[in-house]
Amino acid sequence: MINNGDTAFVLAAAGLVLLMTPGLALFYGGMVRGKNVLGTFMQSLMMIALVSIEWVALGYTMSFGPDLHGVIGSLAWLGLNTVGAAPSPTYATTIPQSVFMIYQCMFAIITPALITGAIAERVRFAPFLVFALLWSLLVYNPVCHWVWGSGGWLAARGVLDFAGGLVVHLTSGAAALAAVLVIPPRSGFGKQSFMPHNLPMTVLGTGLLWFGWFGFNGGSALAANGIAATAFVSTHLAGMAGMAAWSLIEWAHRGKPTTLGAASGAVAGLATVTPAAGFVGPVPAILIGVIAGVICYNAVNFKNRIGLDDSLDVIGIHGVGGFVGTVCLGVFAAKAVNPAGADGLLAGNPAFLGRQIFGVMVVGAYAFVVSWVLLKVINAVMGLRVSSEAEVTGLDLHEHSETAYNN
Amino acid sequence: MINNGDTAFVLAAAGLVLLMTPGLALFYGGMVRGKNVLGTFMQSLMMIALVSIEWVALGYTMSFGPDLHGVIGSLAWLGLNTVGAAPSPTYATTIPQSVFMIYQCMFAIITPALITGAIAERVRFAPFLVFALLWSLLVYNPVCHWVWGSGGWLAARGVLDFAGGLVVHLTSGAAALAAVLVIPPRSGFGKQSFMPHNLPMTVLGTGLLWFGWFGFNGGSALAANGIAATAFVSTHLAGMAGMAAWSLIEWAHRGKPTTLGAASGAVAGLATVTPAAGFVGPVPAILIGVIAGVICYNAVNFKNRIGLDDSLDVIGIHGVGGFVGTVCLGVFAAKAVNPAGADGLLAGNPAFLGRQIFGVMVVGAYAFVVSWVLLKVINAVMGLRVSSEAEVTGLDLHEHSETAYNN
Amino acid sequence: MINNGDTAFVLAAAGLVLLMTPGLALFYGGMVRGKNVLGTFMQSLMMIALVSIEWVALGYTMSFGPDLHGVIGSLAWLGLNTVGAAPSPTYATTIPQSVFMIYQCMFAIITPALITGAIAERVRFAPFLVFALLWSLLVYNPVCHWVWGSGGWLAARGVLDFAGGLVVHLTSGAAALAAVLVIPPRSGFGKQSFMPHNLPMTVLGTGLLWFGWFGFNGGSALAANGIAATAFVSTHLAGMAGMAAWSLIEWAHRGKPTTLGAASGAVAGLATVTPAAGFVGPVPAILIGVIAGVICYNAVNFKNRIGLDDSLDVIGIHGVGGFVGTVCLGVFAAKAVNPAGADGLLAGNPAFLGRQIFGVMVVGAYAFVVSWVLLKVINAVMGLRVSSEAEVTGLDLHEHSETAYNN
Amino acid sequence: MKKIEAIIKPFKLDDVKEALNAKGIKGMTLSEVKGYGRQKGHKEIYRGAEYVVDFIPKVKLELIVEAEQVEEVIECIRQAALTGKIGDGKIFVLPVEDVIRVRTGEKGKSAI
Amino acid sequence: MKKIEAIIKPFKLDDVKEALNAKGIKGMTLSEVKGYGRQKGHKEIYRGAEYVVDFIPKVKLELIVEAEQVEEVIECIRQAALTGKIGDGKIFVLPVEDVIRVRTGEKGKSAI
Amino acid sequence: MKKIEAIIKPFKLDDVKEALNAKGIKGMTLSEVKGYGRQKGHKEIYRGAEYVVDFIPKVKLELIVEAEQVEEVIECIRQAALTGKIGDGKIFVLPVEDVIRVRTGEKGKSAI
Ligand SMILES: Nc1ncnc2c1ncn2[C@@H]1O[C@H](COP(=O)(O)OP(=O)(O)O)[C@@H](O)[C@H]1O
Ligand SMILES: Nc1ncnc2c1ncn2[C@@H]1O[C@H](COP(=O)(O)OP(=O)(O)O)[C@@H](O)[C@H]1O
Ligand SMILES: Nc1ncnc2c1ncn2[C@@H]1O[C@H](COP(=O)(O)OP(=O)(O)O)[C@@H](O)[C@H]1O
Repeated sequence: MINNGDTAFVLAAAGLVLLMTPGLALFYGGMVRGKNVLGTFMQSLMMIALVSIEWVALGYTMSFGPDLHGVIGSLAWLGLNTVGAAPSPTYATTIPQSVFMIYQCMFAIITPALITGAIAERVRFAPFLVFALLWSLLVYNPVCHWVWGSGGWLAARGVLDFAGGLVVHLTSGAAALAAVLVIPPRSGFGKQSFMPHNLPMTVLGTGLLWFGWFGFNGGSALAANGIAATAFVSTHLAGMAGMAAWSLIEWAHRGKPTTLGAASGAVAGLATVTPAAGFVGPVPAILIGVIAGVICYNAVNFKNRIGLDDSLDVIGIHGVGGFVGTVCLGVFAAKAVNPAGADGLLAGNPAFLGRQIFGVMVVGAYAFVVSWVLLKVINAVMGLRVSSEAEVTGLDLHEHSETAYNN
Repeated sequence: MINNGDTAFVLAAAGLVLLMTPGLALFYGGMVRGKNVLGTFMQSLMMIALVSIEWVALGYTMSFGPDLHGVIGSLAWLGLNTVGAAPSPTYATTIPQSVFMIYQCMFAIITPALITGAIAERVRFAPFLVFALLWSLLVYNPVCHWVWGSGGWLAARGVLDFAGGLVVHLTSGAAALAAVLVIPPRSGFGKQSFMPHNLPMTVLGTGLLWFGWFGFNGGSALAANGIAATAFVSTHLAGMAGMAAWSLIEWAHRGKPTTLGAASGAVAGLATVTPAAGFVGPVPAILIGVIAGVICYNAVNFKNRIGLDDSLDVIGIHGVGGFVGTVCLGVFAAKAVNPAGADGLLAGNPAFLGRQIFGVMVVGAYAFVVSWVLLKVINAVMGLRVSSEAEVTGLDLHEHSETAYNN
Repeated sequence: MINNGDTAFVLAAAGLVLLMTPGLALFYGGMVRGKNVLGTFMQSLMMIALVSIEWVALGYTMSFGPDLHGVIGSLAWLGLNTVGAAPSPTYATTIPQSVFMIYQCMFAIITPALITGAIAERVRFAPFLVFALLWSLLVYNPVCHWVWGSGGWLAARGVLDFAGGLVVHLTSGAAALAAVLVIPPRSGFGKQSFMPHNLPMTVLGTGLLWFGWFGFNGGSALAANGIAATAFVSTHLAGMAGMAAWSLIEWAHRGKPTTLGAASGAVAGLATVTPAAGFVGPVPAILIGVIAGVICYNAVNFKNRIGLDDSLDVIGIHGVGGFVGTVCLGVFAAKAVNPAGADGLLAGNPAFLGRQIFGVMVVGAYAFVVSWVLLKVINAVMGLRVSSEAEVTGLDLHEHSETAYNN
Repeated sequence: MKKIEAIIKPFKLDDVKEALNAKGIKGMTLSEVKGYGRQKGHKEIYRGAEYVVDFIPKVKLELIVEAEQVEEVIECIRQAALTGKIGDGKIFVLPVEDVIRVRTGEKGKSAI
Repeated sequence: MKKIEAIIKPFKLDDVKEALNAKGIKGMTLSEVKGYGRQKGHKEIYRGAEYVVDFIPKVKLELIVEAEQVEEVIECIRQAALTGKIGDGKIFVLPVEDVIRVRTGEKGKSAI
Repeated sequence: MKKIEAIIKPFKLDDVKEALNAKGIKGMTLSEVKGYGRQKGHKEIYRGAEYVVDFIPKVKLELIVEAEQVEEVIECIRQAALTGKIGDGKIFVLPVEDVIRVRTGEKGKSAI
């Protein structure tokens, strides 16, 4: 039966998750040079159109439709067939199924948008759209089904992911790694410094992301209940702990705590706690945030040393965050917090940690390999990279015939 | 009886709709030149003060107070007399009437703010405020009563408008047309290009508008139920479809998809689905979005050809959107989706389409004529246009003694 | 028992109040010079990390834990011990206690962030963090307990504060006064003009603050009921009335209504109605907004005349607003509006006004004295002020090794 | 060869550019500057206080032209930039010793 | 007539303007530039990596003055702009052949 | 002493700076300008309409050098700034009568 409080809650959460995509566009857009800000925006924003269409046509049924061998949803709900105002008997049984569908749509939108940060300032718009579409079909939807779909094989094995550590962050991080290996660095990389053109924009984006993350994680309880409360609290605490940890380590390491560091640490904490949010209490959430800040800071620095042009650190923050968070859940999960969850290592159940590590390996490897193949093929057929002349001109003018700022 | 879930939902929605006014200010402000951004902001923001006062004093009772001959609400609820925490027996019966009142207030605020885009960069602040006040009293409140008021004559004739295709978008679009006819174009219009001074600001505004629109359309169900779900889903899908359609047509027509085009298409889709949101399923919603993108793109281009200085395209997007959406509702409405709605042309009921067209004609004509007369009179008495010297200086300095950016 | 509607509402409200901190960062950041914007951001943003940690460790139990002699909460809930998904029997009995805890956390975060406006552009980051931590422990938590804690002595005396006129605005305003007396003005103060570097940023911040304030005041009902409706309506009406009043008085006094004036008036109205929001009807709310606009405008002008460098007017807006609002509540409160409230002067109960004045005196004096001592000590030990060279360079580079804008 | 520097009102830039174009002058460099002179600055209001802002936005044009063109170019700019009100701007003429086109290495007149 | 170009530290602009004003110099044009010289640039941190930014914000003043005023104006600017620390800036003097006031068409000294 | 003004493509700035550095030239001032010349502007699209933007972002370098260095500096800049495509920019040489270092009051060559 429909519960109005739950429906209100998940609708609000869906709105919040939608807002994360412009939030991400601002977060990323502030970090690129002024000639690439609109191009960077477009890569995120256009996911709203592209993935929403894909989702209502195919994605929802592939992800959540009646299970086929644990691997994928059948096409029974093609084009939202039978998906209406009545609650699903399987998912989120106290809210209209259409609310569950649109809430999940917002997750499918932001996931490929996350990838764009890795290859910022150098990718052509059209081939990127082709990639994003195929990636949604071949990576996002299957993994989503495995982990969250009723009957999904990873779910059946007991792998847990509260709000998208595997489905969202690890898949996009693995794709980012593939993309950085396939697409050469920005010209001038390693010699020039590419300073952020507008850090206040990045801070604004961080604020909107944090705000939206309450919907992302809190809403994943799919009801306005104690689990939602647990997830909301964990989210906030891990975000703030990530921010604190990154800032302190940077202060110690470089002598100054930076604004971008604080923002990065916050996003690292928020991303890392995502798989665990509804399954752990406040103290583990803080620990997860601290771990996220420390590990992601080092991952980003390590990347700098090995010379990967993961321009806006998708691997180091989302990939590593999704990885670390899913494993941490294996350590910190406690049925005392959420009976629908699991007991982890610290609750005396190392087997669950093993399952989580297994989940990470499978999803990471699958997402990486498929992404790499997709990118290689698209690159061969269409050419993913802008010309060096276009790179000098900037994406805004070259790909969109616009300039961001005029006076 | 008060339902807490519904109350939570409509309060959240009211907050979201309020946020649309600063969102609109940013959307518009990014498109004007840097010397007019604050003036453009002020025209929207001050509606919060002006219209809120008008609404609690007179507007609410004129719009929703006890009906007088189908034409206007009586003054029984003057100054919110009797409007308190108890639910109304007529409107939104599961939430405090004060919640319904404040939710509707937010609609009354943004409607005149929409008009300002048509006459951006050239109108004096004081006479515009006078216009906005009189327009709220003489256009918004009556039309609101006709369409949404209990006993309103258009409602009685079966004209439907879920969340403001007629009441908000068509009235403001018709007023915009009148304004563009009364107030001469910006100096330099047709010779100079007036490039947007800050497109990221416009993109941010679009994000906030989209987010807010979930409250605007979803909240118009006035309860967190299946209708709200339908409206929420339609809103998102039409927004994304408008974005996709505008971008594709622009890509085909001009060779590049632009960021401003994507934003414009999104707003066109969102505006156009507004009257239909709670009455149609997802597939019609997508179609409405596509239709919106295509028609509004052409309307804006047509305007360019005939040389109207509808500076930020209020006619082409909101006027045309409100018109098209209301008519589309006549085509796509289905009682299967919302039993409280109607069956449209495709459900075998051409009569309903006729009623919708009638509604569009009446509201469009009424809003245009009254707006035109008001503008003519105010122009004669106070002079709406800034001096050409002030136009060179910019509204910010001339009207508000401020500059937006300093270093 | 947990009510899902109430839980959804307070979770949404908590998200909204969190958003106010980045909103405040933008509001303040737009008003400083471009070389100090990130430093200004950081002073607000880092409160999220610092105060959240303090809150879960100590703050929550000091503020709301089992009462010790009316003065402070005991340490029974140290580290959120026993604070989980079950509702508290004392506070917000229809939502998980963890929701109440995190909602209150957001208030504790923004309060010290408010202070930073008074001493913008000249304070070192590290000593400010030390001050903020000690201030939270020694000022915020005790005052919060006195006023809102079960058993708090001011609450026991019948002092009312709906959403933080005393606890948030007066404490931060009093601390701002202390800070301005201890920390010398910016160099060049009185000779140079420090024009806001980006007013659109300030307007955006205002929009986010207003939006968030619905959560701040509306959410303080701790349930989605009629009181929430009352608080929501009062908040909006006082905000708009403050905006209108400030704009009109400025128009009369200086010849032009400014954008910053409108924003300042709105914030003044919102801050001033905060203590009264759930206890007064719409007409008193409008009056409170008007009073706020008029008095705060004059307070800010008065400060200009006496040469205090309260850089972004924390005393004149938040301090005076908290003061005036709490006293106004003594005048306008009516049990007819909220039976859990009180009758004020106009309802024939001057004693309640006396109690409110007493509350203002006690809290104002306490917050001022403790803040002053803390600042003096920290200044002596660590030095609060940046060097004059660093002041020339700007906080962004000097304290954070960053620049906000590059091209 | 001479360098002409013209400080003009920003909204006159399009007119000046077109006038120069009509004369066949196709090369110039432009920058945003702030001017201080007889033209009074404007008043700004900041939270109820008034401030006078002295410096006024102007556009500076720099053109290298042949010596014999100087008079003509000056007149052309002057007419296009003229509003007759204070603050219309100034034109300065400076000597130039050499001009080099980066792309070709050409020098002197042919490099202009 | 001479053109004086002074590159100074931005926070000294108000002082320089007032000093020139006191000398009766009422016309000048100002622009934001970036300087490179002995003054060391600053370090910025970007996600844990350090970068050195070489160019430092400066303000450039351009004044046309009569030849006999040059010494006095230079000294005036120099004193007002002086902090004694590296990076205080430079003053250049260039010859000017003519000055025209757009508004009136006046030329030479009377146009300054 | 001479003043060298070079208008170059912005993305060549780092190369030019390094080349000058290698030659021991350690002082210069830079500003953002917009150029108009043979290089065609670009097309922008605004809500379905096309506009041509004529002015193209360039960077202007100003260097005061000793007269004997002029040739070498010009060549150095030219080579570092060269792409061979239209719009590579121009270099102008102007006479300078005096240079003063604000910090020390030094004049002439030693102030460069
Ligand atoms: N002596 C000068 N040196 C450099 N620039 C000057 C000088 N005098 C005026 N200017 C520039 O010319 C502009 C117009 O000068 P102003 O005195 O305001 O008007 P007008 O030339 O019409 O009398 C100023 O804003 C300033 O940029
Ligand atoms: N040769 C030069 N040509 C042009 N500008 C110069 C030259 N040398 C210095 N400058 C300008 O003067 C500023 C100050 O010079 P710098 O060498 O840093 O300090 P100082 O003059 O005190 O030794 C530089 O930032 C630059 O803008
Ligand atoms: N006569 C001129 N005076 C001043 N600047 C010029 C002149 N001609 C060209 N420029 C500057 O040089 C830049 C390059 O010139 P352009 O004609 O586009 O290319 P090229 O020099 O390769 O033929 C222009 O953008 C402009 O900034």
